[in-house]
Amino acid sequence: MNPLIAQIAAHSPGLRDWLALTSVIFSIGLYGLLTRRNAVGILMAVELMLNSAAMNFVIFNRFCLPARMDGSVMAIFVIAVAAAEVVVGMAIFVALYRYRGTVDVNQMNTMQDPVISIEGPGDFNREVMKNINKQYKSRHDH
Amino acid sequence: MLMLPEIIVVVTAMAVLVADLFLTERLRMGVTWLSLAGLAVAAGAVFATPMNGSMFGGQFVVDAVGWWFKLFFVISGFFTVLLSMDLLHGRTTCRMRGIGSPGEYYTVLLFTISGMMYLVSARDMVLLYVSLELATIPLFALAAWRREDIRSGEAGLKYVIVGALASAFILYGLGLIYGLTGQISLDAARVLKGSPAFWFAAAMLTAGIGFKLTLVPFHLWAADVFEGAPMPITAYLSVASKGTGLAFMFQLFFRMMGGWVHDWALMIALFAAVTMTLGNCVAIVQHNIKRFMAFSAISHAGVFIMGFLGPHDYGVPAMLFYLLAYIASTLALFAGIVWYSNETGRETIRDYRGLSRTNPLMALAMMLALFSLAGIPPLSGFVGKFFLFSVAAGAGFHWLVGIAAVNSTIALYNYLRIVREMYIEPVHEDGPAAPASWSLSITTAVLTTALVLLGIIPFFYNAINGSTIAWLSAVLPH
Amino acid sequence: MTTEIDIQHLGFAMRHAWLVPAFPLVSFVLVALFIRPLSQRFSAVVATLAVFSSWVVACAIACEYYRLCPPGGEHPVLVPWAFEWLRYQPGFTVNVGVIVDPISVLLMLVVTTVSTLVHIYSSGYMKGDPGYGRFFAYLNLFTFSMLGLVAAPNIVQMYVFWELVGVSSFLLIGFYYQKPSAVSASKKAFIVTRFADLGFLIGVLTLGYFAFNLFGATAPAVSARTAAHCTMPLQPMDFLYLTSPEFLAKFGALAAGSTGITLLTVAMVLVFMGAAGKSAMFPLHIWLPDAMEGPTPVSALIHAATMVVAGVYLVARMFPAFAVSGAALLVVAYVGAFTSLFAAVIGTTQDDIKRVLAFSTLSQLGYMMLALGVATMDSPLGYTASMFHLFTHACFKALLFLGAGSVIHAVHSNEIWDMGGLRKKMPITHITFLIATLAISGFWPLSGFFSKDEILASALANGHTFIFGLALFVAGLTAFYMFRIYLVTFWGDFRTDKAHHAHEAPPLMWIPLVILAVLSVVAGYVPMGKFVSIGVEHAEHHGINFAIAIPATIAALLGTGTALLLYTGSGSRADAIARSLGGVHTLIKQKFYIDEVYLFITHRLIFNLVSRPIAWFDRAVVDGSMNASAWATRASGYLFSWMQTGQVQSYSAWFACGAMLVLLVLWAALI
Amino acid sequence: MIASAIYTVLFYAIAAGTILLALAVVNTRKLLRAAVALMGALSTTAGLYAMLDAQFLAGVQVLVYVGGIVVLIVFAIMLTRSGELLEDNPTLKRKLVGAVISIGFLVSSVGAVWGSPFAIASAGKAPANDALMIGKALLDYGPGGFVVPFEVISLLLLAAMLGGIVIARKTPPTGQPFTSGGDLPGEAEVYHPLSQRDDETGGRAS
Repeated sequence: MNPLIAQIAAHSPGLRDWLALTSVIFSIGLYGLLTRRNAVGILMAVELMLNSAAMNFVIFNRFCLPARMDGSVMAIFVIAVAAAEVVVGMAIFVALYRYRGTVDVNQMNTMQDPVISIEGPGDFNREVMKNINKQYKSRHDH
Repeated sequence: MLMLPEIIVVVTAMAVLVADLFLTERLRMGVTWLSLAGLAVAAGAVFATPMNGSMFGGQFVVDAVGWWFKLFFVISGFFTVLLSMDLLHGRTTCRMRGIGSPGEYYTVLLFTISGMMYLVSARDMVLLYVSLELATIPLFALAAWRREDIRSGEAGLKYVIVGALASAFILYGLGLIYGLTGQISLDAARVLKGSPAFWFAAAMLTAGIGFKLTLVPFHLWAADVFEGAPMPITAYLSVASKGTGLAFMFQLFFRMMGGWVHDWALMIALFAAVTMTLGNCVAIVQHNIKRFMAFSAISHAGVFIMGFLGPHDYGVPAMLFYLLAYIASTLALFAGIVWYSNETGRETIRDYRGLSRTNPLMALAMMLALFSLAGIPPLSGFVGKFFLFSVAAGAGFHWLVGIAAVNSTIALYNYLRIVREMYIEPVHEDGPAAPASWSLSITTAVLTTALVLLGIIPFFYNAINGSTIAWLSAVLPH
Repeated sequence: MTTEIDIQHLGFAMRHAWLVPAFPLVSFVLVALFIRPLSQRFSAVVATLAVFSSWVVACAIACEYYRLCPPGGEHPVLVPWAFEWLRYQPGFTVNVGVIVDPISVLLMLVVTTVSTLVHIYSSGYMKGDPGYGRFFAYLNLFTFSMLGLVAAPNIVQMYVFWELVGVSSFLLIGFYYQKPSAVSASKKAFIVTRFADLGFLIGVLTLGYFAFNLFGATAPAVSARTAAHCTMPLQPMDFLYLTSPEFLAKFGALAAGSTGITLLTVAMVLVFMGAAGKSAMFPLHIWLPDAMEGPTPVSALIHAATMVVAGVYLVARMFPAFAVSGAALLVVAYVGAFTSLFAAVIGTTQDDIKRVLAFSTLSQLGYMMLALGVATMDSPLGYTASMFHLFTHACFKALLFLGAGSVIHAVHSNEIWDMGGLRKKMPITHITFLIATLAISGFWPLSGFFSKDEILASALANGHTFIFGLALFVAGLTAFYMFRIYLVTFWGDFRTDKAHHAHEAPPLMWIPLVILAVLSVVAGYVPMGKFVSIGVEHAEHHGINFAIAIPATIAALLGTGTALLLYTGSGSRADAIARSLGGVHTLIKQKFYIDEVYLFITHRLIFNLVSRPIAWFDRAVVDGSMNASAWATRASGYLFSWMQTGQVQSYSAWFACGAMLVLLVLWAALI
Repeated sequence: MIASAIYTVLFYAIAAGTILLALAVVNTRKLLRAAVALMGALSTTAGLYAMLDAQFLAGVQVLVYVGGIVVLIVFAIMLTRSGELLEDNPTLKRKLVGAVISIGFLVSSVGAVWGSPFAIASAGKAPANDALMIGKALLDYGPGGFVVPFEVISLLLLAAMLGGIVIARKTPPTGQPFTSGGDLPGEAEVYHPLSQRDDETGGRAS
């Protein structure tokens, strides 16, 4: 037997390797959710996350109790839930696009907490106000 | 027949959907009657079901706590329908475009109620997860229901993105628990020893709970979604969705991680302290009443979870009772807010000025509701808070009780802002012209009476207390 | 000798003691909802009749109580009527009921009497006001809350009505809601007292927690002693239990940490914080002068005679607990003494007649607290004296306020320098005001003399010489500032046209004045020691103790003399010229001299050196710290609302960070 | 042995492919390309399912996910015209925040998984006919069956569909976007946060 093949076979993926893979995919999805600017893109990232979470169930099913089908059934349900989520999300985005002309999440900030002057004593207040105004402006610069 | 209430709600939803197809525009009100009747019958069915029992080989279980939760969900659904009907059928002075489709609206609403009811009966992760999503995903649609209002759409967008994130986190956590126990059942996890994966899963699940229950820092979606959603949905979110969060927390913390609740008391106490403080502080600076109510709901979430700290035979009935008091007070308040927004289309706190002169009864009801939320004796909110505070004190969290007491002062100041507008400021020159419709009047009258009676008649608390003690002695390790 | 009382077979009034608060409550609902829209006039009649009925029942209860427990004997606490309100768990129930003992009977009588008179007075005073009916509804609400507070047999009911009293006071101070100053004053009153109530609440929770924990061990003994006097079983939150020696002995032994302070002291100081808020003790007094923005009858009822004594009542009610924790009692004594001095000094410089009276109220409340503070269970003379002073003070201070209201009604101004010479225009107001002034200054044979005397005696008897001296000085100051406003208002020339055209108030307004004047004269002859007592030894203060009466009278005379010297000379030019016929030069010189002295003493010395720093301290530090905490809360609101950027991705980032944070907490806590 | 080696190589190859495709999903500036990458990532996941002896699930994954959901996403891209545009790049700050959080998640989750004892079954092979097993489990109303969630998920899909239809339905064009609150930019009552005075302290009582 070729020692290389033996070596490779000895590195046959165990439970932890599989779980590390799903962790990586989940993290990538999380990164996408936090950075994508297009709402549809964010939803795609969410799909990655749900997909990797569902895969966790299948992995555990395979490694921990192969005799039953609970994990696989859960994965099927997750796929269905993901479908429902996408349906509602897409409907909302399409409706929003119709009236806003964009689905860029950075511009979805008509609702936020207003920044108002704090009536307070002395210089401290003025400093606070200056900072807040600066930040307010930066919030609206895109 | 244990599942009867759920079946009635689902059948009502289907019937509403079908009826909507066949009813003419003139008879369209029929769907409202159908929904109301269905929910009333479902409430009766909840009363008829026994407080313990299981079906489908233990897949679907009814116990005392679940029984009360189901009753609360049906009640809040019933009043949400009453709050929605004027808006949906266009019987408002201020014509709102972009809200309609009453048949679909009620159907979706009823589906979410059935989802909540399944949630409290779930005994395995699959039903837990699926019913949680049934109670959540359609709400994204309801928040975005007014498709021509850009704020409504934006609310839907924010809700769907944060909701999907929370859903993924919950799923990840459940997956790890499944791997650790090797079983899909919730009860199996109670014997788990601590391990990094378990703690990681617990953190993920806590984040998911935090999303539903609006705990800080998972609360940020709430203000924007509350502001953008149609007014009755805002009311529904602040009571039923909060109840779902609490039920979900019950399921996870008592059933799944029952052996750990005491060890995590410090974390829960920290959450309670931060959540109520932040909610109350930020509420001070709000002008829009929907945003204000969002932060009010957030701070109440902090009060609710204080019930997890103490000995559970005090904590659980206290939480359930406070949930009931909170539902009555919040919905009574929202009846006034819905009425005002229906009549004038305005929704800032300043707009309520002088309401006590133009509509003294509505102002009185709103004042009572606000005082109850603020915890002024002898209204029900005070009694509920009193119980929860003493639970926390009994568990030795005196600092938390101190923080909670400071917070109730800030909260009182917040709620008094609205009372002051209504009672002390000069009358709004362009206030609502028409009195409240009969549906809103009934809602206000019933709920205001309830919030007063709950506080002064000990019967309700005794009933909750008496029925949950047996459940607790069975479910909790001692 | 223990009085045998059959709690199940009492007379009608005792069995139906709930009628006392019930009348105003029913009337409030009727007036607010139904009568007010129909007839303003009728609202006043119904409201007044309701309070009068309460007075009748209160009188009947008093008669029956003292028939069962004759004066001079032992005065047990009765709870003749109660029902179960909150059952927290078996053995921990909170009842609603009526407590009947000497101090609650006294307070019920005071509240219903003053309230009835104020109702009558208001029906004249408020005539023509658009909020006439609303005013009476609020007055009834207040009377109900106050009676409920007085009747509370447990601390939870007390707290509930405590808050209700706060709410109704808030409504009444802000009655003229068109006036921004009234609105801000009502807000201030509410926030400050609410802040104080926070301490009270924490104190109640602390007490309740330990009361419940120690209940099993100590309750049976207490219960055996008191069961015959109560209709319901003893509960942990009942005053009977909280003030029982058995409980206090156990609780007083618990130390708070390693500080050497007992938990009892901590709890009692917290409770006193609530009392200090309601009774406007330094530094929580800042709301009371501003509260004068409310209608004058309200000031007479709430901010002079009834609500502000709730704090004194609370301390008296919990007196055994305070007495066991000596430190807490000392806090009470010194806070009371300091407040009485502080307020009296400020009172000498105010020009608004109601503000002077407000500061005078503060000062007298400080007196009552001081009297409680110097009492002990063995030598409870101060306790009796405090209740005695509460009683007499209610009479003459209500009279002063109502008289001031009558003057303000006539002159349409609060400034004393806008008045003058009113003695000819308003003879009845003048005479009654004079009686009240003499009474508060402590002149024999009026009521203030006796009660003040007893307070001074109690301070001296228990060895608090410093407090005695201070109280004596305050007595002099009291006479000074009271005569100052009396002289400026009623003597001298008419300073304005309005004063010139003033005329006597209508009968509806002066009849209560006359009744109160009669009460102010005779109230001092009530042998209070026989009626109100605590502890084993009976506090008796027979006759007049000349060792105390003489210095007190001298102090009062000195104060009065200074006022006469300063305010008649410069005020009435005509008299001065009449006297100057002998030598104009010396007269001018002397007048110049008096003016200088006056200016120097009041404006330079007192104002600059004492009052102004105190006022500054008041505004900048005490008031300022309240404002600063409010500001800090708001600022933190803005700070936290900064998280609400409207950007969903930053929300998601917070969400994920939160999950990581939870993980860290779990790891840190459990590994 | 050879089979095992092939299995190993296959695993790492597919895993690497999935990770690359996932990275493409979140980083491509053209959304349509991202959608194609997503389709690829989900397909490779199906391959991974097959390697986990869940052949039926792999089929479901391809049919529902790749065939259904991704197509829906592509529709949405078309309807929102996102496909024609180059998506704006996220700001550096946002990228940094995202990277820090996701790497934090990655490190802690891998660490948690590594340090935990999972109940690995030593023996036992997946049943050959997993489709039958799953079908039975879904319709089994005894203990361990999933008939209740199966019914509940149908309600969820129906509700989502209804909601989606109502929201995405076109209403007759009536002109301007509108809102009810009167507190949006462009409305009569302008709600510019900096011009809004605080109602507590501004204007009236001081």
